[in-house]
Amino acid sequence: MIGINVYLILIAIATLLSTYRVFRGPTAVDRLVAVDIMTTITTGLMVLFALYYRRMIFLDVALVYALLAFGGVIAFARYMEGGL
Amino acid sequence: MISVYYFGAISLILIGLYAVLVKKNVLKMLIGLSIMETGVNLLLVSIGYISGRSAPILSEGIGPNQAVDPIPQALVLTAIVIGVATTAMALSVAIILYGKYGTLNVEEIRRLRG
Amino acid sequence: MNGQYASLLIALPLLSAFFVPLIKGLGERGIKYYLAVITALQTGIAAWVFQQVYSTGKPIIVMAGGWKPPVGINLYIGHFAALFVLIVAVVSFFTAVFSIWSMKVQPIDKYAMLFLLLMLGATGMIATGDIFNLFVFMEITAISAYALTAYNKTGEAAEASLKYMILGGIGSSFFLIGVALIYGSLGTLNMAQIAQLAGNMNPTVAQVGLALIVFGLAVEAELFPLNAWAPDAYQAAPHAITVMFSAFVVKAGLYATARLLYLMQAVGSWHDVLKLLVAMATLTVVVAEFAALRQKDVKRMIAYSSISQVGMIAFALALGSQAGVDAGVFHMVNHAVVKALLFLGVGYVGIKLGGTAMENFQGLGKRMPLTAFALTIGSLAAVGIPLFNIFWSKVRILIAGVEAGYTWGVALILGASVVEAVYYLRFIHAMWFAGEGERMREGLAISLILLLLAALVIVIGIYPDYIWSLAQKAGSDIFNVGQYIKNVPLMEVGA
Amino acid sequence: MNAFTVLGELLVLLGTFFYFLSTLGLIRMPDVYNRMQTSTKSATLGSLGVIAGVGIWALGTDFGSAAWLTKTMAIALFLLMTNPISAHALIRAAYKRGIPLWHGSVVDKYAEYLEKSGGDGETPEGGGEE
Amino acid sequence: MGEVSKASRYLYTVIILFLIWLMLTASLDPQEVGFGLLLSLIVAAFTYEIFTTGGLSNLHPRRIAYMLAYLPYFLWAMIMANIDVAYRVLHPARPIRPGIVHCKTVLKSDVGKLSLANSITLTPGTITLDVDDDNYFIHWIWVPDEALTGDEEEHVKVASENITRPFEKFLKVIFG
Amino acid sequence: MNEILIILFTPLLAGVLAWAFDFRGVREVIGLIGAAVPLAYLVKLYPAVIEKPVDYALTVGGFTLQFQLGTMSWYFAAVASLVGLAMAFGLVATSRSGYDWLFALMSFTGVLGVFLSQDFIGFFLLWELMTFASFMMVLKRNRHESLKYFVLSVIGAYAMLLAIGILYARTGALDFETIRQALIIDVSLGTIGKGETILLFTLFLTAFGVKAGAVPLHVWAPGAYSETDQSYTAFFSGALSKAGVYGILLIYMLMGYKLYAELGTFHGHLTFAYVIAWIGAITVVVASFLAVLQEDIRKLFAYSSVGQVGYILLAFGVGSPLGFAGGLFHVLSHAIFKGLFWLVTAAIILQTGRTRFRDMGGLAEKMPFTFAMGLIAVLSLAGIPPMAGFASKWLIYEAAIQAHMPLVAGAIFLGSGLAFAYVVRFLYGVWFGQRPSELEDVKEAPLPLLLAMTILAIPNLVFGVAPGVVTGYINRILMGDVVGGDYYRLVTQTGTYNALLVSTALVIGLAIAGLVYLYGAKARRVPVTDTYQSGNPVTEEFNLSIRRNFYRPLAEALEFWLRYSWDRFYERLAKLSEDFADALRQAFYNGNVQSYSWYLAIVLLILALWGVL
Amino acid sequence: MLKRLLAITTLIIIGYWLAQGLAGVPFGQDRMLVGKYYLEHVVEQTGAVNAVTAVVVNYRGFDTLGEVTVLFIASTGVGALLWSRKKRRTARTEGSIVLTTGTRLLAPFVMLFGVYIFIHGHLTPGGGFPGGATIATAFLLLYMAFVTYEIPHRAFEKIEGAVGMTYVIVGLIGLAIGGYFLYDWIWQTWGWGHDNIGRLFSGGFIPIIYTIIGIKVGTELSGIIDNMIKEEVSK
Ligand code: NA
Ligand code: NA
Repeated sequence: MIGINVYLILIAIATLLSTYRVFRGPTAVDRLVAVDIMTTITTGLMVLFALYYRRMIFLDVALVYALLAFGGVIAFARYMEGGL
Repeated sequence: MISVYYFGAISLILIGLYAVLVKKNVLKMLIGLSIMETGVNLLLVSIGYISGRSAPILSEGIGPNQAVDPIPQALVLTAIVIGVATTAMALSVAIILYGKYGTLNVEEIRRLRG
Repeated sequence: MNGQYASLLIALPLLSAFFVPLIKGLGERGIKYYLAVITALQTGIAAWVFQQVYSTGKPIIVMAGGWKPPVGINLYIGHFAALFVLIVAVVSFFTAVFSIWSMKVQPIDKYAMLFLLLMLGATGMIATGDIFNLFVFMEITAISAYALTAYNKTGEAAEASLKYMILGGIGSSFFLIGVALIYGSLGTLNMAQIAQLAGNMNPTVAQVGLALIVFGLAVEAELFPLNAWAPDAYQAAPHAITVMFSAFVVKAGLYATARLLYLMQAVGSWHDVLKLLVAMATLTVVVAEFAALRQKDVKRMIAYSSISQVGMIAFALALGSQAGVDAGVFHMVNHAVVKALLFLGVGYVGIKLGGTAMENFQGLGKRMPLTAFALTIGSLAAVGIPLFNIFWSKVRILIAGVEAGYTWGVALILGASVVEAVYYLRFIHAMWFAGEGERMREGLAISLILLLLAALVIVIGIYPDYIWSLAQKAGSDIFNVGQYIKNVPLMEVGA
Repeated sequence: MNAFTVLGELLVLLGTFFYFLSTLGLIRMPDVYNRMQTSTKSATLGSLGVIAGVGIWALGTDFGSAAWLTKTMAIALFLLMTNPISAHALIRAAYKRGIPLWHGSVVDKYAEYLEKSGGDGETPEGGGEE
Repeated sequence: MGEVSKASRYLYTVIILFLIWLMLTASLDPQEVGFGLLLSLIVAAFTYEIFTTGGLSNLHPRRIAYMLAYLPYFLWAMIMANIDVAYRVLHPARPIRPGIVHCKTVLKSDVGKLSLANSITLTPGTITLDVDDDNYFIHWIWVPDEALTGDEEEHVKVASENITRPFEKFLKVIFG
Repeated sequence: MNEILIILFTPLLAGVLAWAFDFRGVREVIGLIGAAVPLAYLVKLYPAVIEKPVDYALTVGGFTLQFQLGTMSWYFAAVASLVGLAMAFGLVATSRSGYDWLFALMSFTGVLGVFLSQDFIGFFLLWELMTFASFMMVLKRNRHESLKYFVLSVIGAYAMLLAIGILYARTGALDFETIRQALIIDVSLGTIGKGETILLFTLFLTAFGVKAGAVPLHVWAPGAYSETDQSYTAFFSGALSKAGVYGILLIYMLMGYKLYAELGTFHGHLTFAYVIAWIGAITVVVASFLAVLQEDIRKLFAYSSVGQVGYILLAFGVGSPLGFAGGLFHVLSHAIFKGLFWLVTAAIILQTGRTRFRDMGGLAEKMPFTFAMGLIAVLSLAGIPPMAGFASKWLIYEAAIQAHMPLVAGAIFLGSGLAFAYVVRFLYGVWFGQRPSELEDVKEAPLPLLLAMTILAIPNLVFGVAPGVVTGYINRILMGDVVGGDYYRLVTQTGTYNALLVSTALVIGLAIAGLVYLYGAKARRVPVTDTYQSGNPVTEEFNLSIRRNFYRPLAEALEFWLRYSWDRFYERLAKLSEDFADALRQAFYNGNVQSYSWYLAIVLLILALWGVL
Repeated sequence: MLKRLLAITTLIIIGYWLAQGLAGVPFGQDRMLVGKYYLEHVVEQTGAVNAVTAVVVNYRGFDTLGEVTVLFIASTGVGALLWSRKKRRTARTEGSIVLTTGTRLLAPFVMLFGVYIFIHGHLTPGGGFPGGATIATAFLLLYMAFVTYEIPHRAFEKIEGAVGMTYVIVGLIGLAIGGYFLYDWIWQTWGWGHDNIGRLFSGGFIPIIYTIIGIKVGTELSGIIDNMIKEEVSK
């Protein structure tokens, strides 16, 4: 049993690093890439939480989240290339 | 000592308000408003949280005594939708504004005054 | 008939607003007439509710979903709500009729929906007995108001709407924080139960919560210095909508402020909040009157005047005395009549003569004598000349103010009223004694409405007793919290 | 403690490690194109690890069931499908926005291709018309 | 493939959606299953036209078998890709030599092209930047020397060999 | 139907009808009837009023409005009704518009209501009605002057409203009697402190001072009096201004004891009364000086009106019974002689269309009856026996002397001197001397106007010869033998005035003078163009004639003081506040929504600081 | 700069004040009053195991009706403000085949998933709004991928109105049958689904209302997207 703390710490570091990229940029796409990574990580985190809280129903939340995040990223990406 | 959730919620509220007070671009101000709303929503759910309890869905072995307060969560759902609606309205107003004024700088959007 | 049918007050506007997309085929005129018919129906329901409440003397408690409060959300249609829901409906009907002729901006179907939902929002705000539900209705009102403010789709309209939105957004966020604090402390959202338990609240939480709630509502209630959005919104909105803003949208905010204020009487810092509100209200009156003084645009001038009157109402409501609340409610009614009259008249002139600049009103007495006459009656009433309705409520407010020990506030308000007298006099002079022009045809429906409102101004002015008795009942509905708690059939929950 | 939980935990650990790696690449790489090179793949694999790990892990717990596995697989498949699409959309957006390649880049065949095919790859005017 | 019947396409969509439903609900409760079937029928009616052009032919056993084989192959490639990434990220010198290369594919179907593009994106040091007809433009983190030739055909050949070819043999069968 | 209700509202009703049936003849008849009814009913009620007050109550808007016809209100109402009737006759000649009738009669109702009200709500309501109507009379003719009048009236009204509010808050009552008793009791209770008492006094003084035209609140009066129909001015200046004076009496009645208790005495004199006396004295002096300097007859009488009301204030300020008697008498005298003056002015303007001295002259021949009326008015105003004006001024003077207020008495003297100066100019400038050739065709004023003048001229003579009639009634009001004597003789502690004796002497003297005039040498007629001064043509710079810059040397002597004009002061104040308003709204409503957000943040900050500290 | 400093100072003081208020509502404590009642009675009274859903749709259904209205207002308002006689899309770059094909494959799944979300609202987290938003995402993807794509907005508007009316009518049926507006007549009067608690066919009118909301939100959000993306064509 490694314990959830290790995962959480790794995820926290990962989140921090991508947050750095969100703020640092320099281009809008850089920020968006970082956000995209964060959403992916968050999805994983949500799944992990479902297990931690022993609630399978939370998995639906993760899927909804992943889906909305995907839609959002695509929208921004298309906006940036002038595809709207 | 104040809880980290409260701290986060208040921080979001203040950051949002900061954007409204300092950023000149209308869109940034609107983003500030959205951040504020997020902060308020976070505050609401934090207030409804009860240590050691789970989401108020009474399945998978969770009974009434193992669930957190369902009301704030219900309120937040409503508040989120309201926030979305406000943002949508604000964006379309911003679109008109940009069309008519050619700028989104608040200091130039002041034909109505006095 | 079952009192629960009062929920039709909410159901009808909703149902009919949702119906609009399905009857787009009726065409513009059809939808406008539809709007008038629905508002007339709403007036009918409101009249029935009014009759029920005032004849039985008991409030109607609508329990949504059949849940007893505090488990479910209840509407509390007491004397105040019954009276104001009726006013909302009647004014909406008038403006709907006015819209038939005045509203030109496309798309009309969406205008009709937003119109109905604005009416719905105000109705709900006035009727609800649940603090979060109040927030929801407040947002319904606010968001439809944002949309309608920008409806003319000019740069100015969008600008006004943006200002309204940003300030309203901040206000509602902080209102919600207040709600969160109160809920966190008491575990309930029902107003009656909050009133019941308020005394046991942690004093700091109560103080912060009450202050935040009042702050949030004060933005909607146009109190200085939170009212900077208001003149712009009034000016830029379509004329019919300005009428609604002034006649009942702001009233709903005022009412909500007063209602929550008195519900939280038991809170320790209550009297400080009152003092703060009195100060803000007084400043509202003074600043708004000064701002109106040299306006070149009549609509904006009257908007400022409206704000100052609103300040006076807030002053009365914040006095913390039965006399003050009664007077405030009385003033609300009178102000609704007068401002509906003024904004309708000004809007009518604005459309007929292509704008609401002061120049357009010169010689109005010769060009549109009926409208000019109605506007004159409205102006005189607004100034507070005796034998016009506002005089009575103004006197009541001033007396109540002095009684409550706010002589300085009364003095300042009176001083500001001098300013008000000056600009209205200039306005009257411009209409009757300056400028020339050809006589124009004045529409029948709008003339009738204007004359009706003018007649109401004078009738209440000469015989204020009836409305005053209504106002007293409605006022005690707000002030008498004990009775309010007793009227709500709270069930026992929890420990 | 059983085989499911062990395998599950291992996968989760691997997954979170790849999360870390992915964001490290986000920091270390010199331009947006190379950042995506390192981060997209690792984040996706990380997620696969975490999600599949949870699904397997749950099988070994007292509350777990096969439902956990199918649901997590649904999420995993979804990510496997969407993540490369969003990565593609992003890198394309970066290119179309004119964000220059890193100075150490050795070749840009896309630019040559676009030049050859005339336009700059944009939809011809009127492309929006039905 | 325009001649594939609507019924086939619809049915295929229903089947896929229903399978997804089963996965989502992860339940064999007749209420769920029955309702899921109903929903699949309804949603498919609205969406089958965009969802598939091939219809039931996609469920040919050979295709399914190849798909099942492709999955581990691809996963392996992906893990390798990540080890490569780990190396480049963690190496102090940051050993990269990026560039955009040009490949061609033999795949014809849209879904095939999509799968190829996604596979490329998720595997060693490559991301699909754009797809135009049969041309793939790939951002490559380490462009090998052989690809740096002035000759276009040679370049495409080298690049394709390295990037698209390994997946195509599966995808050709699965998606055509 | 209650008589009080009839007295009160007949004029208003008649006004509305006259406005509705705006046809020549119809409106005049209705208006005249409406104006005559109050007087008729007052006369009818006289015996009853002498016995005991007549009451009437009315409920409006949750307030009970009480009216009472007591000895004092009867007196004021009778004066107003007399002038009102005269005004109505005047209007028949000078006005052609239903608008005038409506508002003139409306103000009539207002004035009567003010005098009859026994509670503050009715008092205020009718006060406002009166103000509003008179304002409308001015508004029609001159926006600037009406605005000035309006603003000052509104200030006055709101001051009164605030005072009423405070009184209501402290005593819980709005009717005079309860308030009076409550304030007497409060002297021992002390719930109303000294500061608040002073505030109340100041507020009421402001409210009533405006209407009475007391310096420095008089600035509206000259403009308003001159910029309306002059028949109406007869009522405006003759009766309406008395509402302010009546208010001062009200202060005495309601708050006198309280004010005495709180403010005490000053040099053996009620402190608050002293203030009133001095305001009166200053008003008399300032207004009289300004009246002398006017070149326009309307302005002259306007200032004169202000000054004369000052006499009344001064008299009331003396605070002794004799002072009240004098003041009350002067209420009557001023109403009738100033009313008469304005009717004469109305006639002059109606017939000549001129208002300035320089355009007039020698009208006595053309308008002999009007001239005779004017002469009566002049004599009465200048305080020449045996006119009503003399009797009242004499009483005031006696009162001032008895109260040991020499400076105040001096003001009376000075005022009389100045009054003499300006009436002399009026007499000569308008009626005698060279007549401009344009005025050759001037005719006598029309009959209704002459009737109107007669209505006011007769009491001037009657009460001049028999002042005891009035003082007898005033004794009844004051409930004591304040002024002794009989119908023809007034007796005070320090002197006696025998009006009959003086009248007889005057009549004999006049008869002799008339004989001399008739049988003496004829004057030579000189055309205007023949005026030479020491053989040289008159230069424009220093052309002093009775009709042009006659008192210019006085003006030059007063130059330093004339630079300070209340009028200009107020105008500057108004401009300043408008500029301030502009600056305020431009700064606050600056259009930038970010600033507006800051306002919200600042309010939050204040709330936070209030919560944190 | 001064402004920023001022802002920060102001905000810190406000934040401190809020924190002070919150200190009176300690985190994680059980202060439930009405909430407790809900938890104890939710299953028996509403048939939903998801207490949040029961609160949202049933106990506080009035709020939700309002919430639906708010979104309707937004959709109407956006439609009104961005209205013009001729509008069309003005995209400059076509989506690549990766995006278009991906969207084709995903859209049906996303829609199905949206339905899954709102139909299970009484059992799992989720409900009408997330479900509707998910459905709208499907349309969003279509808009993103295909530069000429347009929703059938006239039909959508009508659906929006019709389902909104249905919501009110469901409430009015409650008024007619049970005597109260928004009364759950399915669960409380009919008693339908009482032996199904925890399974799909339970929860009274919650699944019905969530279906209404899901469709309504889906169409509304799609409509908003449509309005925002298209631009006026000026000739
Ligand atoms: Na993602
Ligand atoms: Na991704």
